[in-house]
Amino acid sequence: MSQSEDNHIVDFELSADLQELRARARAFAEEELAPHAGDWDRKAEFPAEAIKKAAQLGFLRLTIPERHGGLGRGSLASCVMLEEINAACPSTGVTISVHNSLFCAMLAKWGTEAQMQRCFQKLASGEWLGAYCLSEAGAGSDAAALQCEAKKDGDHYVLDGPKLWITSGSEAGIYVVFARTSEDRTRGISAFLVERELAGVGIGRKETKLGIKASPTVEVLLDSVRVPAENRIDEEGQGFPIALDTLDGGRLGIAAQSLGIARASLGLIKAHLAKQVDAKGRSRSSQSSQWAMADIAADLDAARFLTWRAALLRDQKKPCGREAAMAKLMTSRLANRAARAAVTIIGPAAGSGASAAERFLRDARITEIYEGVTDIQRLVVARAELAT
Amino acid sequence: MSQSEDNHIVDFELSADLQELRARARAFAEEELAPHAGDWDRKAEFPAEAIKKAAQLGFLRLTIPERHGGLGRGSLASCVMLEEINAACPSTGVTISVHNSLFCAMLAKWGTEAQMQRCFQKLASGEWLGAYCLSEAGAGSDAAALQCEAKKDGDHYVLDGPKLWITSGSEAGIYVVFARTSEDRTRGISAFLVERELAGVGIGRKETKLGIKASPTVEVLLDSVRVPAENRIDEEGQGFPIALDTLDGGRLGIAAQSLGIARASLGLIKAHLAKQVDAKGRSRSSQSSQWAMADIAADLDAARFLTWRAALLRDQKKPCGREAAMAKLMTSRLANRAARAAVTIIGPAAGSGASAAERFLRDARITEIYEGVTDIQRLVVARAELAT
Amino acid sequence: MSLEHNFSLSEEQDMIRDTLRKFVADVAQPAALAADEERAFVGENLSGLAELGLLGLPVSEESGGLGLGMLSFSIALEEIAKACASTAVLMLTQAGLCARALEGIESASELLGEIIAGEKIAGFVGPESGIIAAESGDELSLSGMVELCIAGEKADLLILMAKSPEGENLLLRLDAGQFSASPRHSLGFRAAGPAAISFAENIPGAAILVRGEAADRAIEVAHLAGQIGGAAIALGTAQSCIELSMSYAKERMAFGKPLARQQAVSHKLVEIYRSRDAARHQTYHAARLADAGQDCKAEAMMARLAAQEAAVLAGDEGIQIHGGFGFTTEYHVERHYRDAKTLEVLHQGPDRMRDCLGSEIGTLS
Amino acid sequence: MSLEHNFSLSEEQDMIRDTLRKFVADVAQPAALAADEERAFVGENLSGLAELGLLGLPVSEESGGLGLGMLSFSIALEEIAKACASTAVLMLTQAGLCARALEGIESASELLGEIIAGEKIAGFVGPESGIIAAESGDELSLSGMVELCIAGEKADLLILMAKSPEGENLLLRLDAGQFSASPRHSLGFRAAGPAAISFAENIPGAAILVRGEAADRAIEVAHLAGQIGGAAIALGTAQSCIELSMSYAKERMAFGKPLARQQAVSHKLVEIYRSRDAARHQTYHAARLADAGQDCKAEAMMARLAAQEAAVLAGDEGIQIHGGFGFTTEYHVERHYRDAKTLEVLHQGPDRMRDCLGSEIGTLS
Repeated sequence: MSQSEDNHIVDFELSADLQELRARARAFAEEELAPHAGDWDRKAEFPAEAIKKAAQLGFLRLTIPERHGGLGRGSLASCVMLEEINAACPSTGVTISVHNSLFCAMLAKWGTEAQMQRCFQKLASGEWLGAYCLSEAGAGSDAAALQCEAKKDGDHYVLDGPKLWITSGSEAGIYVVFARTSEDRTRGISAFLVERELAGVGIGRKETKLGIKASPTVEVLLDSVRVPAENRIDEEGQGFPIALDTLDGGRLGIAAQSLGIARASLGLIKAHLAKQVDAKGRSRSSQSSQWAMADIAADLDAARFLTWRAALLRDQKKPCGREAAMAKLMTSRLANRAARAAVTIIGPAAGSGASAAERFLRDARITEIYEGVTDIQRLVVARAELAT
Repeated sequence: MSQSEDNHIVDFELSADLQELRARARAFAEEELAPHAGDWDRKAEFPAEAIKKAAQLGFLRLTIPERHGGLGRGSLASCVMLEEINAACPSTGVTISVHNSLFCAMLAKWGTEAQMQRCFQKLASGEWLGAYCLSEAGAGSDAAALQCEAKKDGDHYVLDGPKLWITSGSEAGIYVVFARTSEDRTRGISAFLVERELAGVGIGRKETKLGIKASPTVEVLLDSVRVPAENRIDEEGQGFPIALDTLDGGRLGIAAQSLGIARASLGLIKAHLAKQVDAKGRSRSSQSSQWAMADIAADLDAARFLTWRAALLRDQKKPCGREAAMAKLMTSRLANRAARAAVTIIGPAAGSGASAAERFLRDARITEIYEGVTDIQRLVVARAELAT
Repeated sequence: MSLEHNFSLSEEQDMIRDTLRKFVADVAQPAALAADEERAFVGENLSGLAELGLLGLPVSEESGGLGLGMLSFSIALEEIAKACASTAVLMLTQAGLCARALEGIESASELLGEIIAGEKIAGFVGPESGIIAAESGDELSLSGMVELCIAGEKADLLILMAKSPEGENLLLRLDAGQFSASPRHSLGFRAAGPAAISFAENIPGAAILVRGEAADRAIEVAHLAGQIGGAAIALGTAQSCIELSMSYAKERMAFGKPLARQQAVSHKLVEIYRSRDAARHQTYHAARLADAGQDCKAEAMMARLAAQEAAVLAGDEGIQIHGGFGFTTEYHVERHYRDAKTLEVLHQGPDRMRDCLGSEIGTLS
Repeated sequence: MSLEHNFSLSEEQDMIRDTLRKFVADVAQPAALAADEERAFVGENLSGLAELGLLGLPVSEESGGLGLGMLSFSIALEEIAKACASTAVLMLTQAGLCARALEGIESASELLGEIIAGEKIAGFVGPESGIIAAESGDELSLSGMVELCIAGEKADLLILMAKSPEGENLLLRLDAGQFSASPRHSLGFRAAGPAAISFAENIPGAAILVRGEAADRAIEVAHLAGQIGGAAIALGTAQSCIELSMSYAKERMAFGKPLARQQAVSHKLVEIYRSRDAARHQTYHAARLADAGQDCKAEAMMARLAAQEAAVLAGDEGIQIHGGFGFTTEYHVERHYRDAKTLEVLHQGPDRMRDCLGSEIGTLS
């Protein structure tokens, strides 16, 4: 046993500091998001004002290093904040998650000081949102199958090819784009910072979706975009490892989103059952509803610990691929189960849209898909288990 | 936020001290239990020698106060130890769990110094095992329906009526017996220390069971047993609160048992799949088996945290009814699911008894029944959720 | 693989299926995606079905229908729901719930004809909404409200099941002005005019069509049609998810081979196929019993539960198999998922159905 | 509630059921608990069935059987399994697997008669055991072993399906001395003589009964009988758990009322009833297709999967409903739970069945 491990003592409570962050995020979510989330969803309207407020409150610079004007916080803090935001509005949640977990945290870890200097001010202030361009029509779960090309041309690269399913793609000021610099399936991929304003960057079709409708998912078109070589992140060919590492963090963002959806759904169930009392105040809600609620409540607490454990490992710079995959695997299935249970229990009012339950049901569905579908999480966990 | 909460920092690793306890328990389980557990099961033979060794190693005095010769440890330590023992032999596991969690911890919390002085030496040395006599034929989940009578007679009580499903009943040196001192459904119940050697104490039929066959489950007969009044634990009428509080701890013991069974089942699956490689060492095990394994692995880690969280609360003397119920609810279902999956995946060799998987499947089934059936755990959680 | 025996149909049923396949391919399918997206009422589909005579499909010949019974009706609903569950649930509401409830009620025979002819659109409010109708003199006062009424937005009238304060069943007809509908942004059946309904004050007592035993009969008949017809709709959405997912999985390449050759994907397809298969057995069985005039309350509820569970599963797994594409509207599976889930909260919910099933199989006796 | 239509039986089938009910009540049921506990082979039950002529039930009349087909056979197995699944799985092994595999093989006609008459007990080893039989001169060398062979402990001979190293199917008969059986302390079917089997060296080449197409046919027939018959056994254990749990829940009082009046318990009963109902539809459907000579590979596999899932669920919930009593042997449900779960690892496992179903429904085509 190493010396450092001697200091451990199991503790499931958040530090005062994180409790305070949680309270601030919850207040923001309840005041600025919850009253409007239904509207944004119905109109598929990006919550631009709310994102600005989030920036003012510091939620967009959580993972930016302090020396660059950020709060220098890590995955655990992100998860705590994101659960709160997602419990009100998963569309806003994924917007902030991608910005923090996929973009800023990635740049803080892999970027050069010059790249950070150039980008972080705008990212911290909310002038820029960050977006993450990995997926393509033919490369979803099989990300290494990507075809977007980056051809070296002097001290520039020329990027060509469309990117699909880009969260915040139409709202972002900057993208990290993964593109092919050689034919090797995985070692032929490199990562580039691409400003929205560069010539040849365009926005393609916007997807019409089941849920998270206030988060625009668009095609980002790269048509002979000339990107200076100093925009390349890390070495040429390092794109795939960067993408995978970043996805570990991103998965925790989605795990936190799932926790938020599950908690909100549980809250809706509780509120519904609490109303069902007889004249003497005794509950007349059915056992079957109460039991379903109990199962979800237990699993939710457990899933949250699983998520925090992975986040803590990541913050400690320990391997967390297995743990992050476990967290996303469990939380995303739970979010869907909880949201479906809420609709079933609440009944016609949920089906008709009079309860937020149906919105959470629709929003929940994406958590099993993006940043690695459920089967990919299982694959990661299974490989890790069989390797031990 | 209170001052004391400021010290919290989330941590999912055990302290060095508990890691050391875990290592000792694991070594004991692997050396003294695992090689014999199958035999004990087939012969329905109480592992008397192994229990003696457990006593020598201190596992029977874990929850006994230090001033009475014990180790003065609490629920978290118990859970850590019990998971290891149960991963080898759930029959031994429940024997030690009942002794520690239901008897010794109960006496340490509710007994008088004189009662402790009189009992703990024998309980610590293993001369006495403790047993817990609550259930009756007509009082299972509905424990308050118990009928065993305790009539005051001068400075004695006279106990009458059979107790059913008493774990270790035939092996124990001392029982805590819950009996009726008045007609009030819950406030009419009192708790008594009853030495096995008292006149009128008898052992009735031994149950033939699906699993945990090496842990004798017997009827304990009380036929006009005269018990000195000083053997009453706490005040008259306090029996039911004592029983419920003790069950919170007992539930954690069963949660730890469930974790042990689930972990052992996962281990059997891993070992089976690890054997399935082709000539080049590549896995040729099926995705469906691997995926089932991944789901179980994720849920197991989560369920363990849920259990530790409840144990920690109990050790901190905070309310933990909801949390202990959540832990037993989730872990016991997981143990059954994992054990069933192990049998399915391992196949005919498991069905034929050539793998320990079928023993764990049979043993797992009791975890959803004793110390509160699953629906009772759901009831406890649902009530707590609706009260917040 | 064969689908014969329990699934074998009469010539007449085959004919209905063929007619409908053409209608679906020409009319319902092409409009389904946009109608859902725009929440546009598919009234033209309803007219089309009326022209084909199919809104009288399960109604007896004496009452002006085709008298083809529940099995034929189920087959029709399943076929339509494969393309557009909104159209199917409208057909169920007109032909299965309203029309069948009105059968044999003399004062409603003209109305029944208009519904079958597609001249009037009726909303349906079942007993699960718990509406109480208190009579006072010559007027009725209705208390309660309806959260989710199919066709409510466009309904010319409502067929409503209420109870008197004393607990007697009443079957009511409410005409324009006696109720008001607020269109709802519902989870599913978006092209079926979903709306919340509230009631006007002082409704004339003549709104009561029948009461007592005659109302009991109407409620029972409509309930059965709702359970079996709802099951059939669920089968259709499930079937569509299976077909869409199967062909997607065979075409989509990932990790160098078609998705369908990943065991995990193939097993998902197997599981949704199996649950749809079992639910179809239960549905056709219940329909056959109903057509034979046998008691089939339990069978109908089991069919509905199994079919809607299969449909939600098929939608859920269908989306998962499609990955990111499945989350977008244009691949249809997300719509089926929403419609299937909405079916679960329409009419009697699963919790209450299990309570009733408990009585039926005798746990409570 | 009615069980007609899909579940309605012919007079002949009713007669078989009545005969068996008497046999079960008089013979199988009273012995079941002790036989399981003592792992005592229920050979007398097998003899009893032979005396009733029922070991030839699904065997064609030309081959000396009753020629009553798979539906009748399923009904018989279900009825017996309600009391004693060990007896049922023995009957399946003798009458369904061994006897049907031997049908039409001239060199085995005497053996077939002896099996039907209960004079010889045969173990059965299916293709899933992956036995390879290499021929060298006039001798055979068998590689592989069998982990769980029903009747193995008492078998006079084995009917074994093997492959040549080239992949040709072979049907073998191994007599005493050519194999050895080690009795196993198995999870379930404890009274059915479960054993592991290993093979002697240098088995005479004459052990090969048929090869090639004739062996393919035998394997196919036996496989189908195993799937449908296994499903029927599962239905029986599930049914028994439902009946036992229902009557327990109605009698047992807790919190001042019968357990069955707790919604959670009533819903558990509803759920196991529903899954058994669906599985029975699938089982009878597959059996009817088989009897009509139609392809029903997929249907048989779906039936087996559904029925064994229903049986494990019914056993699991049955124990839970019984609480502490359910964990003890004398309440029977734990035995049904073990037998149901063992069925799942007997013959083809669920994983492999799903693979095959994938091919059948076309995910892999």
